[in-house]
Amino acid sequence: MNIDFSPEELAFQQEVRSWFAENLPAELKRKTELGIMLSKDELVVWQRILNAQGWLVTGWPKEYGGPDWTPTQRYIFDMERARANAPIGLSMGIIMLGPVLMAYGTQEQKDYYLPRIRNCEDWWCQGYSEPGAGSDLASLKTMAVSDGDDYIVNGSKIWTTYGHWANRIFCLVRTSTEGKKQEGISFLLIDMDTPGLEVRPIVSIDGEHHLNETFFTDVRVPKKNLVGKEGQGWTVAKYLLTHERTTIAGVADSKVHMANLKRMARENGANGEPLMNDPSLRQKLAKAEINLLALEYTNLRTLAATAAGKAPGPESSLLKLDGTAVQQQLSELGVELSGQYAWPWKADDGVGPDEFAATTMRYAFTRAATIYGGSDEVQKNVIAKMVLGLNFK
Amino acid sequence: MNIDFSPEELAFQQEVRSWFAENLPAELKRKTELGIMLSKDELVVWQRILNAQGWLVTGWPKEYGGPDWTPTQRYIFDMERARANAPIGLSMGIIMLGPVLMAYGTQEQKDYYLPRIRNCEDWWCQGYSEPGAGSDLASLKTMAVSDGDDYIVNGSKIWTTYGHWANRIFCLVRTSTEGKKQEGISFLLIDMDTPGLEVRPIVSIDGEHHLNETFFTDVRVPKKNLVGKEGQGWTVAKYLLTHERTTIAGVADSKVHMANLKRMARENGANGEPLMNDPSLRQKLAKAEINLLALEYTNLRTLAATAAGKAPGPESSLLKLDGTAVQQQLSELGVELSGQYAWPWKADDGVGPDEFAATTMRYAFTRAATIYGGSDEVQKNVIAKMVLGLNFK
Amino acid sequence: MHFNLSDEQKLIRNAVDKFIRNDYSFDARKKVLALENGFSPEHWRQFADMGWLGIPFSEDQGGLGGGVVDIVQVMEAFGTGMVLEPYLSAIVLAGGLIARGGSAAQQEALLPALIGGEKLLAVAYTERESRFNPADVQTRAEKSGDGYLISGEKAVVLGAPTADALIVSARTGGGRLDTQGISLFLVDSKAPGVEITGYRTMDGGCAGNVRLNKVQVGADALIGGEGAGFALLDEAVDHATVAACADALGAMQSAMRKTVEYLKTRKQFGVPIGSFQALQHRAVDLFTAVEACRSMVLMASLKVTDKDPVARRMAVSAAKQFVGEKARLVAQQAVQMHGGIGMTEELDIGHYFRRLTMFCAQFGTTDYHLKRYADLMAAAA
Amino acid sequence: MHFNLSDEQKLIRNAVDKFIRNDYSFDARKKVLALENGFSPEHWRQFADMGWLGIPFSEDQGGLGGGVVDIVQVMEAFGTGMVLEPYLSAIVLAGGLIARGGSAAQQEALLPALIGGEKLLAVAYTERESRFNPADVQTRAEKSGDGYLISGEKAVVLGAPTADALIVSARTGGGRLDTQGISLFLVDSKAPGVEITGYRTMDGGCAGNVRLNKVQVGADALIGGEGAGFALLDEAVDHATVAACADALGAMQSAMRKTVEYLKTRKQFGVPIGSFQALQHRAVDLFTAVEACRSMVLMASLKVTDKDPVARRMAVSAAKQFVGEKARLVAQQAVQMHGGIGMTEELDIGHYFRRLTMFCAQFGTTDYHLKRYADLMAAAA
Repeated sequence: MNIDFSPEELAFQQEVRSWFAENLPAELKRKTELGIMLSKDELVVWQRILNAQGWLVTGWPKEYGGPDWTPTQRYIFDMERARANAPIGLSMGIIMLGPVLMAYGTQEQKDYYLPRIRNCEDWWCQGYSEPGAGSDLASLKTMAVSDGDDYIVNGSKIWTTYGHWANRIFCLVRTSTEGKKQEGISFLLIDMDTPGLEVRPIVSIDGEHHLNETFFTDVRVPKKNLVGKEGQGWTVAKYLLTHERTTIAGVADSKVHMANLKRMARENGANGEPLMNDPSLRQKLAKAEINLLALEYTNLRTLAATAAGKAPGPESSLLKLDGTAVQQQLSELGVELSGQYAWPWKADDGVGPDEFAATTMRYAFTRAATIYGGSDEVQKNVIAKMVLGLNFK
Repeated sequence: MNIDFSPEELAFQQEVRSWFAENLPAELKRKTELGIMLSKDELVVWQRILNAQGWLVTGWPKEYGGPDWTPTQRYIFDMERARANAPIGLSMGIIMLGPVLMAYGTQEQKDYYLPRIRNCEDWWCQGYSEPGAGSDLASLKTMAVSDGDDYIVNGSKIWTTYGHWANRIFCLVRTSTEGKKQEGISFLLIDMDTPGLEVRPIVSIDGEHHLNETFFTDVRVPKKNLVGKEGQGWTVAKYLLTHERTTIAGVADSKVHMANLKRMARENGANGEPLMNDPSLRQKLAKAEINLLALEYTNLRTLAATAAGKAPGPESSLLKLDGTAVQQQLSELGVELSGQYAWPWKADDGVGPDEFAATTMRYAFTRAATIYGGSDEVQKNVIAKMVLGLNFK
Repeated sequence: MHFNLSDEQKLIRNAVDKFIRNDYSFDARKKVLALENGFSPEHWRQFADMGWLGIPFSEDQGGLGGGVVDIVQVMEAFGTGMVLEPYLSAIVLAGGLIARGGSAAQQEALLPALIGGEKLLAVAYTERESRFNPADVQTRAEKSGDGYLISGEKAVVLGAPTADALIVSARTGGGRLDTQGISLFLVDSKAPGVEITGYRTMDGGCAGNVRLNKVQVGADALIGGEGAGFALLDEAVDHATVAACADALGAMQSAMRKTVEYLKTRKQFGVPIGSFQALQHRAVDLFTAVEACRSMVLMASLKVTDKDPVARRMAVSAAKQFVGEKARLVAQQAVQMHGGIGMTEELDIGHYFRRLTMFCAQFGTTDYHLKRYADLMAAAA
Repeated sequence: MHFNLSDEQKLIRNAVDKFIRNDYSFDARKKVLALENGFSPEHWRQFADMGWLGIPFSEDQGGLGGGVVDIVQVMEAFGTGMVLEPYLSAIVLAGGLIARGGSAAQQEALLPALIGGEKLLAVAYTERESRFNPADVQTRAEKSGDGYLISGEKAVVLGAPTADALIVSARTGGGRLDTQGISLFLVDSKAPGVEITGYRTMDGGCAGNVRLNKVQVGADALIGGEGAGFALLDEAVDHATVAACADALGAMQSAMRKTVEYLKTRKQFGVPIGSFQALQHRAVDLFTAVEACRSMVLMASLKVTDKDPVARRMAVSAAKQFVGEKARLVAQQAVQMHGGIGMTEELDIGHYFRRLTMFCAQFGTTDYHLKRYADLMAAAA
């Protein structure tokens, strides 16, 4: 057993660390550290800086412009990215659609879309969930009816994250109502400016506009925008779930969050003493740090297995469960540390210490972590059935 | 609203308190306070002292020798009993069988058995559970087959608490396998010395012998020992569940337990200071006391409703859930306070401070609180269906 | 012993319930949210007309002569509707303080206008690093002529932007954390040297930071004796804490009920999600939590008037600790069981979440009150 | 970075697993439980023959030269079988202390017999009110001629009744809680003035109280420098704590697996109880707890050898805190999900419960280690 990185990996870590120190704009760093939401423009500028360095599409193979890193390098990069307080990027195109196109796209689709994702010319959003479906994704109802060389799409999608920023959406649509419900689903690329497509904002519990509902009324989509075969949509979508995910636990960002919380506790006082001097608060911080340490080592175990070429198992469910629990615990601690400054809502700067300004919004929004991307309940069902064999018919 | 007892109730409280101070044997008090198991002889002696005062069968009406107290008086008595560190008594006959006989027994049964219970001539145990049944009580299999004036009983019962001390057992047996499984059940009184009846000990997780398995091989029981009609056993058994239960939460004993834990924390030290000086331990004790306070007021609400003649609702499930949670929390704290003295197992006196001697055994045995008498899971199913209406077919 | 409401208490409760049902639906509330400071003058007039603003005040003072139980009834009903108007800060906290500790002249000058809905008050006692400890006061009041000059900063004062006058705690003696040497002053919000920066709070109400720069007040501005303000303030905050717990109870009860309803109607995988046992048991956890909180609010409403300050503080801290812990559970699980829709502003669940989250940090966090209770418990031994 | 076992480590693990399977079934273990002190001389001889008693010792010392990872493999496997023999107290704790801090002469005198299974050691460091703090020492050692006279009482010393010699901590200087001034002495269990009161522990092992009444030892009984024993003792306890965590991991894993099996086979209401979602999700909680504990044992086994004592202490306390908390969860829920049968001595589940409960109070409770970690974390800032 050996926990150390190799000399080459350590050199890589140093290179990445220096690069972030020199290239991350100060304002982006400040906002990320305080948990303040970034604008689309800020993100695009930043992603183009990363892309110029060749470090945007870190999970893509060399032939599509990726850096061809090992899983360990990607892990190190993510740690350094978070450590630098650099934004994680909201990259549905990079993380979700890119790999799908590489695996299932036509040559034409790959040639056209992949460079546009890399260069941030396209901003993609995801159209999976529907109002009636929730965790039961396969029961989706948005219909795509064949009409010559096109499909006519009718229906609606919900929870389209940053759909109001996007110029394109990848959707799961129903092309058939025959057979098992999974079998009639297809994967379709749609331009957001197609007539009949409308985006309506959903304001979240943190008072911000991250989410949307997207309505399709006789939206005409060329059949060449189909990814994979008709009826293969479920397989295509599931491909991503079994895809290697060494960062799903969010360890890198949680470590930075933890460090920020400890700094808050040292630099802010109550009743004449630093908050850190309060034994119960100190022990709460310690408990969070210990939980995070356990998560980090589970993550390292998964990484070591992945690096050794082992197929990913149920780890992603486990990492997601424990990872989101840590995120929620940390965001609760942020509120706890803020004291009475938890009350002001989206107040201008200067109401209280800057680092307390966004803690409550972060807490509120982090409740989503155990709902989206497969809720806690769904993850537990998966582990119960797939891992523990508690599967009865 | 008014939380105060009336002047009459306060006078009653004083009377009971003085009586316990004068009449509780010192050795019984000591053992109860330390959580040490009592022998049957000790209990019988004590119950006879209570009976001589007319305070043993406190829930029974006057005609059967009860003191004819109001629910509030019974509550006060129970509080004082616990406060005096007097044993609660293991009175299956008093609490369980007595009320059943009063409601369903023949005159002959009442005349014969009730005085014998009151005078501690009989020690009853309960034969409900079976090895295969668990929470699914109605699936019991012990058969009673009619044979002239008798039944011939075959089968086995498990978890017969203090069955090895008992001379009689009241059982649910199957007299018919037709129709709904609840309908073929009858309630039968059996002498423990009947040929074919065998009791085998089950040692519990605390290393003590509280429980037994009871085997019936062609045990001949006169039909006059049937309580209620043949096939009415399920109704008879359920009668007790809807019976008023203002002490099911165990508030009185938990309050005394709490007081003992606080004394332990004041009188024992670590690293040169009383344990009570440790902020986290102090806060753990405080949290337990706060939980207990909530329980006490829920109990008082139930008591007030009962005293006002309102029919008992789902309170007993709620009181059992929260009451056992408090008992388990307190027993955990006992182990916590014991430090390294949690390790010795049934060690003789003098190994460490006396009050730590039985904390671990108590912790272990208190795990049963959420299993027996309707497990936590069963209580939650009941509330979900009966109270919240989460009942789907 | 009985826990029944009097006929008068029932009348009040029914009236407030009716108001919530008819005039404070979730959609109606959205309109109040959009108003400046989340405050509707019409509602406030309505409260005055109904007599609700006079509940905590004696008949001598022009009020209804209600007790804590009456206030708890109003607050619990307000909690179910997430009422935004500053009943808690202006009536229960500030008004209660004046009613218990103000001089006859002060009561005469303030209470009729407060009860009539013409004036609003707020209590400015927290400071930037005082957290929830009312004894941590750095704002100073120096003798100046017949009166005092007050200088300092108060942070996150509930209801400050709508208040016509503030009750300000300031040191006339003692060190930073001493309970002795704290005096309470009545300060006009528009007095020279008073600067209020207002903002909205997470539950939709308002609060503000108050800067006091050599604010001159007369000797008659002093509430209670000089240097003896802590006992009054501490008692007033304890009373307000019980009222806040009642509000939280109402909000929890509503969030719990709405969640159970959602479990019955929302279908996934072809069945109502309420048929899943894991969700059923969690719903039961919420139900038992709400019932236990009801017991704690009852307990605190009976004990907050205890003449022994230690008994009062322990009862209030026990209630706040317990209800705070359960409020967090209910808020989080109501959102979780609603899934995505629970994360939006469109549904009331997200607003209950924020109301309850705000409650958790009001008048002392759950941990603050656990520590307060534990320290008193250990000392009482 | 890799977390693979070496071939040698795999061999050891397989051998111990095989021993548990063949020679330490639940029924076989019952026979050991019935023996005096829960100790089987045959097993101990077998351990010696297999070389397991020599794992933590260098080849120079006559051992196998294994590291923490090797010990963790043995302990985890022992945990699955709830092995009663005093490997933890005699080999890991006492043996490890001698191997790291004993003089060449002491190692030569003690280790061959220890490795050969002929002698047993125990470390007597806790006192009646020291709880888990190895610096809290009131036992005193006074200079006497060439050697020392030791007087005092040691409480709940793991493995004391079976030990041939004890390593005793005693003050040669400093005040009650000082880390300076603590010395370690080797004391023969049969030396005049040594009185051991033995008893069984809740997991079936044994411990004892040790009274030392003017026990004379020579200068050569001193382990490490005079007054410098704390660092050695603290490190030895940290190593033993990691081993105890590994043992708990094995026990938790077994309890979890057996519970999942029970859920599959036990039927109620006509279906396997494992089809109830509430139990399924709780089983998942146990599974994720065990996996996370595996990560923590891995972490601690890599960091306990850190040269920086602060890094070592934090890693060990993090592991003990975390594994302790999860051990309690697994123990309680394994019993709960088994229902009545889980409450009996007849089934292994109750024994896992006691083993894990004992673990929670070993070498410092969960709270003790949370405090230790938190204080170091705050100081390290």
